[in-house]
Amino acid sequence: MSHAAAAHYTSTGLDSRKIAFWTFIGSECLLFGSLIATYLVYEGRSVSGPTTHEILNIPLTSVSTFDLLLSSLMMVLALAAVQRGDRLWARVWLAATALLGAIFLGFQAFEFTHFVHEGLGFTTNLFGSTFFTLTGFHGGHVFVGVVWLLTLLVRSFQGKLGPEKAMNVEIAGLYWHFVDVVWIVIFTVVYLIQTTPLPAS
Amino acid sequence: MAEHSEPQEHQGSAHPTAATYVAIFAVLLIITIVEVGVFYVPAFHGFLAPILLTLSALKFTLVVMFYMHLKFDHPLFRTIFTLPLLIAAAVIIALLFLYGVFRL
Amino acid sequence: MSPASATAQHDAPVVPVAPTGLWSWITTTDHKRIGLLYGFTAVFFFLVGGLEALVIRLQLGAPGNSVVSAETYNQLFTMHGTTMIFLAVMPLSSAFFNYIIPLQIGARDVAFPRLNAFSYWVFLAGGLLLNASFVAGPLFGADRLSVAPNGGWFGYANLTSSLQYSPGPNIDFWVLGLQILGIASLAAGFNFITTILNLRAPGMKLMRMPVFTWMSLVTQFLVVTAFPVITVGLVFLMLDRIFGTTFYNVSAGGDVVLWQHLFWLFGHPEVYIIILPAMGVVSEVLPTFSRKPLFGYAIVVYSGVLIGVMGWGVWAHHMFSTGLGPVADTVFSATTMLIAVPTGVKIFNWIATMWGGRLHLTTSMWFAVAFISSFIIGGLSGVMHSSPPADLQQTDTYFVVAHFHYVLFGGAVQGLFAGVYYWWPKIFGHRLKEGVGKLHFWLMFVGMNLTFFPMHFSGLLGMPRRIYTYGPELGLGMLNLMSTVGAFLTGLSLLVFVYNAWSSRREPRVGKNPWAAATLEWAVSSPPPVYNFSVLPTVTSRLPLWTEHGVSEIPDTPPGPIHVPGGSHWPLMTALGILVIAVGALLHHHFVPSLVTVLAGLGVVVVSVYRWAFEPFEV
Amino acid sequence: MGFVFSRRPGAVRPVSWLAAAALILILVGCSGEPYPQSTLHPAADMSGAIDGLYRQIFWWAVVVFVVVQTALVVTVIRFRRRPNQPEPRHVYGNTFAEVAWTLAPAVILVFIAVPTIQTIFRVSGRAAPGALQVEVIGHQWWWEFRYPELGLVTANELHLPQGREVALAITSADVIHSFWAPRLHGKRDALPGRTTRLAFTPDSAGTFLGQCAEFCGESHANMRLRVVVQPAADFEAWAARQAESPAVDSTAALQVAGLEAFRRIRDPGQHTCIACHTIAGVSGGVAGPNLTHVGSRQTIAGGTLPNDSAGLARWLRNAPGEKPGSLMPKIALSDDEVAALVAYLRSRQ
Repeated sequence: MSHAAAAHYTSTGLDSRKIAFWTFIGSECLLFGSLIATYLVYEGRSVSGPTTHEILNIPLTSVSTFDLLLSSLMMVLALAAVQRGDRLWARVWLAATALLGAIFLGFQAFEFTHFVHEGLGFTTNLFGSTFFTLTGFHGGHVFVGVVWLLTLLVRSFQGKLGPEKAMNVEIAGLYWHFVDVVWIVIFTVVYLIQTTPLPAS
Repeated sequence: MAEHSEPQEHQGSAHPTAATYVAIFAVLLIITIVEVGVFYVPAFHGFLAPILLTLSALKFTLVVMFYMHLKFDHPLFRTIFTLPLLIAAAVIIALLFLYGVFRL
Repeated sequence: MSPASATAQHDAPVVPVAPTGLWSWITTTDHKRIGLLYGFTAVFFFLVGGLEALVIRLQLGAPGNSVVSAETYNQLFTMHGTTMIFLAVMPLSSAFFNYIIPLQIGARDVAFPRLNAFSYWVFLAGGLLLNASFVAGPLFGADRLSVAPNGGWFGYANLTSSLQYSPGPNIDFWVLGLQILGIASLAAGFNFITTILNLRAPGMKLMRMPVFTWMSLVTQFLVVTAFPVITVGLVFLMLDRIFGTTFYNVSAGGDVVLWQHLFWLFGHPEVYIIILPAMGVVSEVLPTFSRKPLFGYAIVVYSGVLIGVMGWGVWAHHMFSTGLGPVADTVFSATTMLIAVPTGVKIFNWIATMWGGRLHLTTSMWFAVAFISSFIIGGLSGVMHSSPPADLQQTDTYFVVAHFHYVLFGGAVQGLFAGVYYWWPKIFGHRLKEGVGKLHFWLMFVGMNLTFFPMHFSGLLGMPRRIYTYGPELGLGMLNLMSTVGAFLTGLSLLVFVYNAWSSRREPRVGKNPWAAATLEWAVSSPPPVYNFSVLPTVTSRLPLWTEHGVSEIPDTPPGPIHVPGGSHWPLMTALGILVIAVGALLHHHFVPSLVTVLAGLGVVVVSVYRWAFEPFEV
Repeated sequence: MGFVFSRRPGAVRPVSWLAAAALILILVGCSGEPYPQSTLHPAADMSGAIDGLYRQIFWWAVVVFVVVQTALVVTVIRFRRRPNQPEPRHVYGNTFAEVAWTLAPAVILVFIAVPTIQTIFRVSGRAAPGALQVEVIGHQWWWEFRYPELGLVTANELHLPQGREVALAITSADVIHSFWAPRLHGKRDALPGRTTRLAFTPDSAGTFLGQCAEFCGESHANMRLRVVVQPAADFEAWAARQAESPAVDSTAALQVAGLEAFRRIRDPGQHTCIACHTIAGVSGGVAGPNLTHVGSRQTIAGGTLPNDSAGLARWLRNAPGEKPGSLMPKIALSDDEVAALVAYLRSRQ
């Protein structure tokens, strides 16, 4: 992207890309808001199983939540390293962030496969449809983030990620953290607060 | 370019240091452990939702304020993020009411 | 970088001139050219949607008519609504956003010129995909004119979500077309919010911005918040159709009303997305031709913002007949009535702007006055069905058809025509003919009132919407015939407009400010140079051209070199990739070809985005 | 509204013509009976309540319309440009005026909101105990009416006793429909998977037209209904007849042949009559309307064809031709078979 933008006059003194990106994040709030709302209004309405209690694995997901939180820490450290021109640590933290993102996707792939084996497919019931769509959308965002971070890593190895390009990393970081906070919400409302009534035993 | 009064960038001293970032992470981690802990303690089950929602909102705020720098950045960013966020929250709450998940 | 722009840079180090040729238009990133592309495309689709309306009116001109079949009729009214909203009125607004906003705020372009080009090409792709459905039948083993969308512009599930009730590709065209158009609108939304917030000339504070720019800002805010919701609703619909998920599947516990919530959560802000730009246009036209500043600028701006925010709290008034219960009915009725307050304020302020002025009754001004007049009628009928019991009788009848055509045709379309006549000399360097323009106006005004006013009565007397035929026993033949005659008058008025646009080519050239208007776009030549402003102006007033020293000197020739960004074809390539993905999804009944096509499109998108991100292009 | 725009003589004609047209329309709206599906001619308590509310709102709207359009028109005429006129004074606003015209609409809205909310709760669909229960089921594209207390099932024609409250429980067997008989009540959607309710008391006898008001697919326009409100005694008589199961008149050869055809017909596409239609004592299909008393109805084919020999014959020969997309296919029938079926079905009084 253009480095000239920073030198341009802007009425707020802010970088246009950052304003646009925050607008995009605002828009994403409504995207995930609608997905979460749908999940919640449909929770407990499935006419057949399996549902949350039988399927969701809290210990496993707690670990992947930890993983994603840690990646956010790596991300801020990466940005700080790029800003002060520290190429080595920029690469280390960027690589760590991407790696943790990939691990999260690995957890999700395992979780999805496991659920399918347990009998919960995409079309099995309302829970399956809403759960896979919501978490799938989130996973898709993580995937894009990992690709983005790897692109930055390559740019860094090409020597094209100096402090003057810090805005590129900052915006990738905003994206990454937003994906993280979405997971914070999903972890709570999907995994920890289960309103589905326990199946009658 | 001299006539606009807002500061150009807030980078530098205003930004939190690596130590702050690590400290925030520690807090996030502790909250997460508490959340999972609460989930497993039967005594809390009567009011699980309010506890967990509060804790999760706290985590959300910490990440947005510190990792996304909203606390230190230009107030414009706060406006263009918060307004849609509030709309999204209102939509979720309204739909939960309309579907009778919440009742007055 | 494209050859054309490279040449341009080579030849013109100091005063850039616009490159010429087809390639320069395909790769253009100039907001003015993109505005023109939006404008021409919108007018084209407006004529298409108008033709659909005329066939509809022919069919309904008499009871028991058989001009078209039931199935064709359903496709026509679906495509009429979808076309007019997404392919005609919204892009016509976009044409003005593109052309006018950078000029009004004193900028050389939008914040992201290539993203702007991308928005246009994606919009075009969506429009073409939707309309391709009229001729694509043979590809799906069906007749021509048999696979166009046929579920209404609102596409209520489960009629649309279930392959049992909508087995053909009709609904797929609609879903995918809307998804693509959503991408275009969202990209433009991010772009224009940033442009308006960040590219204002020095001194152009928020409360010095022209009202058109203000209303555009509110509109774009609604776009970026409302479109994600319909996107999610459409994703569910698509997943139900392609993979058999259960979102709207009643037997699995799914709820068909959820679609209505998601649709109208988007759909009501969408109404303001359509009308607010026209309100902005009128707020520019009235002061100019009254020779008087807008009355109560601040309250007009604030009420626009308030309409935008309150527009989020009224969606369920489209759903009173679903039986939400008396409490929810009361709440949504109250919020809906409240929104009439800021709307009424605007109308009073517009009239007060004219009061005491010196009214130049140009064609543009006539359209603006007609906008107010129609909007009063549409607003009052709106208040009528904000009352849920009354709505139970009026919803899904021609009364509602009358209501929203007074708002969207009498309001938005007439308002935008006020803008067409107003900004035409700025864009093309000469006026439209005033005499022909008046003929256009009166034909349209009479035609639209003759079309839509009787619909209030046909609706109240028992004519439901979306019916391809009705029996003579309802006694509604004469009212419908009046509407049909009016529709043809309105159609005729559009031909007069097209004639006016064509025959005005040789009208005398105009100077910078032919209407003696107050805002910044009139400070530069008509049409403006490719760089807009030879030096960035400094503004000291809300009405810079009506105030002494309201704006700094803008010399006719730039004092120094101006770098104008070159073109790029990667936005177009990305848009093409998205179109290929959509075509792949259309083939979902054939798994392997579908997957291959989707992946190919995805590949094009990924490559194009990377080339876009790393091509040398300076803003 | 437009007539006052006519500053120049040339503009008078179309505009005054428009005004005349508007006047005619208003007169049309006020005239009496020839509108069997009108919302403005209520024949039940609830449609009356809604009509009363609407008329209140309407007159408020008329007042606002006249005031604001007059202000607009007077402004345009009075301040149009004249020669040698000075530039107008630049006025930027007036706080008092702006507050006034913010408050005025708000006050009017209160006058509309109060009766609105009262009426919302009145028309919410709650019925008193003892109301006549009727289940309304929307199908593509016909209406099924069930009287659970009376054990009756009919189609497209709802019979109700005059002066007794009826409680409708409305749902759908396929897609969303909307039950609307405007002279009795506003519309209420028939949603698959949900039950919605209407309750009203018809106060005059007569036949009132209605139709589906939510787009429900190809033949949405052909999904009509009629409500026959009868004095209580007539309703009782009707219900008693519907509860019987008329036997075939064995002396009428054509009717006997029709019953036989009804049972036997199986076209090359394996379509049969009995798979879809119930006739008490003969068949039990449920995909189409119950035909036990089809001869007693005024119309067939979703209320679009008269229930006479000609109408029935047209329908039997080519159902999708009469109601596009109909579930009932085009069945190859001989002239004799059609005549026999018509005679048999007409006999099902």
